[in-house]
Amino acid sequence: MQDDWDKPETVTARREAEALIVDVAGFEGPLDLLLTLSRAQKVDLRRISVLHLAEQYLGFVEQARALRIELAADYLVMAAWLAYLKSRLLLPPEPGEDGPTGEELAAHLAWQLERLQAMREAAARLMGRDQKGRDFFVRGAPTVLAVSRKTQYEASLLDLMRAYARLRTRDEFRPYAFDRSDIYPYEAALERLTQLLPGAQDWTALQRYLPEGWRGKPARQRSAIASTFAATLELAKQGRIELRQSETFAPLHLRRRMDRGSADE
Amino acid sequence: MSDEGLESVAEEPGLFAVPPMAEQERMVEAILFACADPITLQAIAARLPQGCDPAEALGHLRARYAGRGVNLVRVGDAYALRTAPDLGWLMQSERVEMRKLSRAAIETLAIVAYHQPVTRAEIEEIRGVAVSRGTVDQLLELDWIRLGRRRMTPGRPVTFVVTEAFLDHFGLESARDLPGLKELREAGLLDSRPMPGQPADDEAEDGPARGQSELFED
Amino acid sequence: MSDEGLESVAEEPGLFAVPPMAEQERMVEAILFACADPITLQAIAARLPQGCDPAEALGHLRARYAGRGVNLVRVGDAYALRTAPDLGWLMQSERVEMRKLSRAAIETLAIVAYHQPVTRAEIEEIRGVAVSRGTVDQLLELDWIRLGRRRMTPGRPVTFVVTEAFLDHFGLESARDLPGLKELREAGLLDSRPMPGQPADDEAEDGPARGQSELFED
Repeated sequence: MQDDWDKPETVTARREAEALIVDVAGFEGPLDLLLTLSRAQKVDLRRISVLHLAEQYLGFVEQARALRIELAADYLVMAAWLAYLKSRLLLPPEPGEDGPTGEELAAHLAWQLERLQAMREAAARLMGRDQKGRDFFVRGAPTVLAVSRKTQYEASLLDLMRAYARLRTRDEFRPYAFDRSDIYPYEAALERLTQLLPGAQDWTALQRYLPEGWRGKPARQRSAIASTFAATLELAKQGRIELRQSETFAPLHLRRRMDRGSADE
Repeated sequence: MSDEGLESVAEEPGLFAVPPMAEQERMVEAILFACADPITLQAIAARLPQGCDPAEALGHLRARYAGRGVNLVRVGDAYALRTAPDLGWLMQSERVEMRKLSRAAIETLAIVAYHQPVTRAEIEEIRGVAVSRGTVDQLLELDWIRLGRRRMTPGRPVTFVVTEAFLDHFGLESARDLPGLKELREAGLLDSRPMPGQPADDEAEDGPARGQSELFED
Repeated sequence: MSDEGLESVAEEPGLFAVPPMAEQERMVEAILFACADPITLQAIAARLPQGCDPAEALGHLRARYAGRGVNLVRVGDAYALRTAPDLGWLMQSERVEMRKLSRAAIETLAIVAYHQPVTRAEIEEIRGVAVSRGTVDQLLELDWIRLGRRRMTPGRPVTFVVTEAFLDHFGLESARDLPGLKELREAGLLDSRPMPGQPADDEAEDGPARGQSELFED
């Protein structure tokens, strides 16, 4: 048997090697290839001749080169390492040399192959087990464990107060123009004042002319005063009313312009 | 798997002995368990080796499962294993999902709490946007607000008030216990930037009560 | 066991009577029938009235279903009812077509199962070839492997472990029940042995040494 491996030109070995080359894509790396090669020795992996295995592997790589088949780098790395191993196994160690012996390295490689083989067998046994959906089955009509999803809304008193605070402060920062409800339009003031004019014979404070509902809240009152004041200016400009103020910031008084009014009469 | 042959063999009677009834019972049990839908007697028979008596096996199974957590029931002309009716409650698991109230809802709730009784129009006026039906419905459903008296104004609009459940949830004895604006401000919840030219205290004194009358007078 | 139940009830005397064990067994049975996936003891307990002892009930049920067409199996920390494996041939129409796994995927799965927690480098070392991303992805997608803890070695590589779904699929109670695990361990085939001459890895006890992988580096 040993002779066969030493002479790769024997027909069987050559065929084997060629077959391997043809199938190189089918191998999952150099370790897989070594494992396949080792089977040819037909011995327990623990008693395998690593030297012969190395030689066979190197022969394989040699042939691949001859056939110009490109081998992946890791096949070549393995080849280099096996060549080194072979030399360690064949040559006596140099005196004073440190490091593992060839036998130790060979034993480790054999162990690696054995481990890979063991994992192969374990994988096969695993896949040979009864499998769910093939050999045993789950409940076909599982009851939907009714998850009546009850949504509980959470809101704390703090959330509530924050919301209210947010609402109340929003007014303070809101652009004034948007606040329609608190604005007394100038046109309304002019119309109201014009209507009231016939009765305005005595000096009356501007405040008195503010419409109902626009005297309480400061914002609304401000708007009403501003609009009414603007309206009095317009009417004064038209010469229909007179304005009087006793001093700076004193209340503004107005009355119908008498001369014109008497002229009308 | 290796038993696949059995099926075809079943067509050749006499080749195999009919399985004992205990075994037939096991088979029917497995079939009933694995089937997604109730299965008819014929369909069961079609799966079993020839010579089996699924009707008898079903009878045994029915007795075996009587009073158990799962029962063998007949559904039309089919059979199925079903949870015992008295244990249905086990299948109900109430998963309580906590969710934050939407901003619209919490604001609406806050307005009702601070200004009650308050109409929808008033809520909209304060919020500055329309209040969606869903928001009000949600608060009604949560039993945090309810309908109050109708307002004696044109249109007689309904008002909203907060409920006992609301007070309960928020740990309040009454809606009057709600902190006023001054307290909110002191607690740092209110940005204390007054309107230009307006004394800060003016508004700070606003309790809920005053706020309400001011806001809604017209 | 049943005393345990009584004890916990004693803490809340009179609140609920614990159902008798026969009734607890019915309840657990109903729950197990309801679930397609294994359900943990805790999840069962959560559905039962307070004071129940689902572990004992499960023990009774396991005995009750032994040898039946449906069996109670344990999967990791969970439990499930499964049809007896010898009756699989009856369920042709319920069969789930599995995507065919590549040899690389099957071997990688076995290595993860037997060597877990295992790093990608270690898988590559054992197989002597790079593990493609697709292989790992496929196993992750099947939910048969998942990421375990990072290894406390330089680079802090992630490790892979098998999942409960893996155990469920292959009918294993735990990863310790993997076939031949003991023999492999005794034969030293699950050891991490550094390449002779390579400096012993600092974290050698943590898993296979790194020395080996250098062999295949390019």
